[in-house]
Amino acid sequence: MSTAAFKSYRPPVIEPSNEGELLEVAMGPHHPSTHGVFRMDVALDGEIVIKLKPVFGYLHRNHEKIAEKASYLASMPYTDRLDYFCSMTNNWAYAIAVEKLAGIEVPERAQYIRVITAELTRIQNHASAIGFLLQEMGASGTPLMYAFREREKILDIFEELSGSRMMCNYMRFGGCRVELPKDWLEKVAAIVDGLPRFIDEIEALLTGNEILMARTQGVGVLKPDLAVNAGITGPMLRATGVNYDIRKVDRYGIYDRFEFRVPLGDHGDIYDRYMVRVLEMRESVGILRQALKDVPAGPIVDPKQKVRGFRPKPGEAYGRIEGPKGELGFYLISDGSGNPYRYRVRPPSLINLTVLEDMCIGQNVADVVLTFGSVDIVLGEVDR
Amino acid sequence: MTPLAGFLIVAALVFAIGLAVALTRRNAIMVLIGIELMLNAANLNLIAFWRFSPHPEALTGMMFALFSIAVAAAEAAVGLGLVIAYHRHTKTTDLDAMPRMKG
Amino acid sequence: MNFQALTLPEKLDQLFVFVQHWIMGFFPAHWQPLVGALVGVVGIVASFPAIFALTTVLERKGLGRMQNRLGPNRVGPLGIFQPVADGIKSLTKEDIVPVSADGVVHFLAPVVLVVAIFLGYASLPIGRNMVLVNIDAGLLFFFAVGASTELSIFMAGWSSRNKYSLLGAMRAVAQMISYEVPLLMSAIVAVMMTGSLSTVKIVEAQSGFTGIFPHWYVFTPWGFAGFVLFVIAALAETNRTPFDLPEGESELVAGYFTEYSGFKFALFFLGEYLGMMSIAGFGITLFLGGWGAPFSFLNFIPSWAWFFLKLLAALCFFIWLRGTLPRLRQDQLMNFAWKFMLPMTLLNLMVAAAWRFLGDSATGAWLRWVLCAGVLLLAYVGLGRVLMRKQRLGARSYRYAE
Amino acid sequence: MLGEGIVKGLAETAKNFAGSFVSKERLTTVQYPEERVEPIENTRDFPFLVYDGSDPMAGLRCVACQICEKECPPKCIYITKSTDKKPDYVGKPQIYPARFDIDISVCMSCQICVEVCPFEAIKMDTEFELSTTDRFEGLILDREQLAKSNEYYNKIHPTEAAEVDARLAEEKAKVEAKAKAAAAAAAAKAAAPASGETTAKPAPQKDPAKEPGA
Amino acid sequence: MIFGLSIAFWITALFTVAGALAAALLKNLVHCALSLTVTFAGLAILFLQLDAQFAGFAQMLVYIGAVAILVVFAILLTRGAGAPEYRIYTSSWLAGIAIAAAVFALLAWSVITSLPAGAGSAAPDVTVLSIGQALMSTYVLPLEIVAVVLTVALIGAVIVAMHDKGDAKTHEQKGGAQ
Repeated sequence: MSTAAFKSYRPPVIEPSNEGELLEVAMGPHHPSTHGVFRMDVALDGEIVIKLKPVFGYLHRNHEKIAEKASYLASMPYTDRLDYFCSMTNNWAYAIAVEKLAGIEVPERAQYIRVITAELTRIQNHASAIGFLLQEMGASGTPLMYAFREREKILDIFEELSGSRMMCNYMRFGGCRVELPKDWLEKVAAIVDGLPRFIDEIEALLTGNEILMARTQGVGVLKPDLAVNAGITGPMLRATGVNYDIRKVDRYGIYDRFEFRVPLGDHGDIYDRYMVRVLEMRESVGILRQALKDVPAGPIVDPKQKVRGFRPKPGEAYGRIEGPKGELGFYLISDGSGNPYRYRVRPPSLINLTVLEDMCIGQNVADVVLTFGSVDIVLGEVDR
Repeated sequence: MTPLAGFLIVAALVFAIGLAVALTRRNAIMVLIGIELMLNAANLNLIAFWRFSPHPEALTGMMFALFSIAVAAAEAAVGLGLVIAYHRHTKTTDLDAMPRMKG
Repeated sequence: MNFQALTLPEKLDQLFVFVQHWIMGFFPAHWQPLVGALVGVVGIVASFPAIFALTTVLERKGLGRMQNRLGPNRVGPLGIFQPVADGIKSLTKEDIVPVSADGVVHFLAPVVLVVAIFLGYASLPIGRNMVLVNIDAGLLFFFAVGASTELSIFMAGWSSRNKYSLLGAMRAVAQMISYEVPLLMSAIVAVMMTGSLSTVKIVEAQSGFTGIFPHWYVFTPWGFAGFVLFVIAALAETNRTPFDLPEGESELVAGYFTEYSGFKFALFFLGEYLGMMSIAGFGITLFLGGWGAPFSFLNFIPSWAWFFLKLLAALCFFIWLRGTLPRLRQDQLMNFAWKFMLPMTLLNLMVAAAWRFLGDSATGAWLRWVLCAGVLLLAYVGLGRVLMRKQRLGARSYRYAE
Repeated sequence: MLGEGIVKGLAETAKNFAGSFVSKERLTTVQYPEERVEPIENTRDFPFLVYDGSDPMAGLRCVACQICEKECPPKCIYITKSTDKKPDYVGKPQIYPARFDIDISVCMSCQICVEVCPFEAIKMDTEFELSTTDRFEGLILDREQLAKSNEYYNKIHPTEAAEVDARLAEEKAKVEAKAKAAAAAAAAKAAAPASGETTAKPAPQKDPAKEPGA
Repeated sequence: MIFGLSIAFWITALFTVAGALAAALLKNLVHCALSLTVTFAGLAILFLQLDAQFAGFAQMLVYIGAVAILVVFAILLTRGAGAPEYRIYTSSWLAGIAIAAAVFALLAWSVITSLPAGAGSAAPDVTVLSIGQALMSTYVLPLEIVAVVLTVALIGAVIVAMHDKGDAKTHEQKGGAQ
């Protein structure tokens, strides 16, 4: 790693002390803490980070270009693979964009099911994000395993619904793909009833833990103004105290019908990110309870909608939702043909990752790993 | 040769090697290593003399050695601290370069 | 001692001692000490790695159970032959030495580690009359030998010529040196009370009973505090969670043994667990009555069985901690050592001295108990509060936006 | 604040440790080859071709219209149309796939082919134990390997298959009624009564309003 | 038994001297430090052979456990570990060797020609208890002085080796400002 590459990046914040040269370590692309193939070129003075340059793109799959060559429908399964932890919300964001583009109405029942699946996705994503964060902290996987235990139930429910655990490919333009299986809502209700107990368990294990506090409080601090300027969204933004939740801002879908609160942190550090995720899980349980109460009968998909030969009018649309990781948006331009003229994803993982250097400089290397873990990224979405 | 002489010869050898290290090596840390060797040789002498003295119950030599160990540890800490401080300013631990950097 | 004259529990208790004497009997008199020592060494070298093997299964199964999974269960009944499979695997794996590594030092590091740790067992009493060398300065011997493990860790990290290895080794060495101080200091209370550095005497001093309860040091305020401090320092000394950052895989891949594979890696693994067991063994010796039974009516069970049961319990505790806690950061670890552990151990020394001089008069017994416990508790709470506040740590409340 | 959090955490793991011996909830492992989870009806894996009757090649519903080949997102379907026509199950001459390969090493199980198929000819399998030692050829399934009977389809996806069968029967009845009305005199037509559902689907232009898997 | 000394003595002596020689001759500083450790260990064993248990263990604890590690740390901190220097001896190495040789010759000559000491009294029964009592009675003043020396050395070493405090602070503040 040459220093020239560093110079092209933002100016360093810390002057290295003049003792010896910097230790330059490439963390990744094969490193146990990088969640996949991701590299951080770190320059260390002792164990203090002087410079950090995230290097990504190892997992680039040309998603956007492929989508411009494929039909609108054929891009739907690809969105599953962006953030492979939350295929349901990815589907929804893409569906919202296309529905805006083509002016499609979504039936009531489908709206409810979308909310239910999205909130389940949010819970399992936040749970695993906490698990992975603790994994970085060296908790030998126990919280991760608890998170996966609950996630497994949610994924099983998704499989029953859509046929696949992670690559659900469930939403369609104007609704959802298939009708609910028998007793599905009852099963979801049973799982939702078990969730508070799980969240209590995670909290008992972690929230009061002195070691976790010592490791996370005051570490990886992100200031609200920088967060807003950098376009950070999701729990990371709310942990800095900025009240911005697209569910409240856009009230897309039918979120205006549900009572829920948006938890906000005051410090913007890793502990706040953790706690905001925990509290959001609790709110999501509340939303699920409300949504499950009154799922209306009716069609699950707009019956006028064609499967083949879908050609929206020329125009453009940007559809966005509050994904578990932040604002997930799809920007589409149609030229009237069967495939989008331009297709662009606004990946929350990537944009949240851009402030990694700002959060890490001046910290210990060990905290880099934690800060990186607390951003909660999926490299499938970062690199696309 | 008596047993005492054996120990003393070993101590003398180690002492001489330590002296040679301290006098000939260029690196300041190596000089400290040489000094440590000499101190250790002295300790061996002390212990050997204590053991083969007419009154080992008096513990004098042994005590001397123990105190010497303690003081040597302090010496090592301070000496190495000096070397590190010197290295921070001059980026070298080379003794040949030191006179030139006087001042 | 005549074997025939003993009762059955006593016979069982002294079984291994008599086996040793029986084997020694085959040799001429001036060979006997050597043979006896050899038999003891063979016994230790055979039994502790066996417990190590057992511990690895136990650890993996226990962790699995804590994490709602099964753990290894494919090799043999309940997976108990897993270590055999692991051993065969590590023996047959290619031994990779990095090109730029320092071959000799790279090879010597695991050997030195295992040898040094085995040496530590020499003064560990694993049963009544069962200690390899009953030397006067047994405890000092253990600490002296334990100090040389640090060097082997440095050797491993430095010779690998890998930044992660080196960082891991430096962390490990710095951590072990820092925690050696509280480890020694917390052990000294037991030495003070016994008036001897001999491990055998320390155990014997705790072997009495009041009613059915034993006179273990852990049942006194200073003993309890010393025990807790000893356990914390021992965790750090053996690089176990929550102090396992020298090998924290999320930061340093595998720390100082990143570049080790095959049998050398197995040696490191063995060394680490042997170190854990020896330090647990000394913790038991110092505070938990060594090979003594926990209740007087359980005295019929052989002393060595008690020792190994206690050892197993200690290992289970280590595993339990590993399953629960995340790890600290390097600077926090050091802060903890110097700002919390050291003052607490120093205070504990004073409390122990006070305990000794307050005397054991019938009227003053409960008074000194309350006094010592109160001082320690007060110091613990106060110091903990101050440290937490200084780091601005604490529970937080969160606001909601509607 | 002084270690209570750690003690609480320890209690939690201890609870889970003890719980794993008594409660299924706390021991979620399924020991795969010996134990299996209950198959979920909607599970989808890789596509297969449905055939009616007993002869796999003769009974294929696929008419090689190549819609799935076009729509397939990763483009893992390879179809060659036949040059000749062969009588399908009801005797109507139809083009059939001379070659129908699916490279399941590329396939991403997205079910788009199933959704776009107007003929209910391609469905999703639930078979997942497909590992082979041949890395390239072994994972390209040809039409012989892909062809599975309608009974099999009914077995793995009963609800969905029942709906499909009902729809097909309805359409077939419509066609038959039309045929009867058109050619009442020509009663020689052999409406083979063998199996309940037939492949007879009318014009290929027919636009199935909705994908069938509801 | 060679010259009235056990084989164990000769083996240990060999290791001790070989370690010292290696420390003197090896190019790589870390190798020198590791050989130095061998010498320390050998000396500790020699102490044990002289029935000075406590001193032997103290030697092990202090030298192998602390001084060797300190040396190694110092080598790494001064970046002396990687590249062996081109020329490891000073310009005046010949004089140094000569002086060392002369000193050894003198010592050896005096050892060999001096009168045999009252050799081989029975092993003294030195327990840790007696050492402790001696430390607390006869040697209490030296003990206290050593304690003071150690404390001063500790503080001195920290001050000498510490970063310039001003520098460190500005770094932290800059980091915090981020």
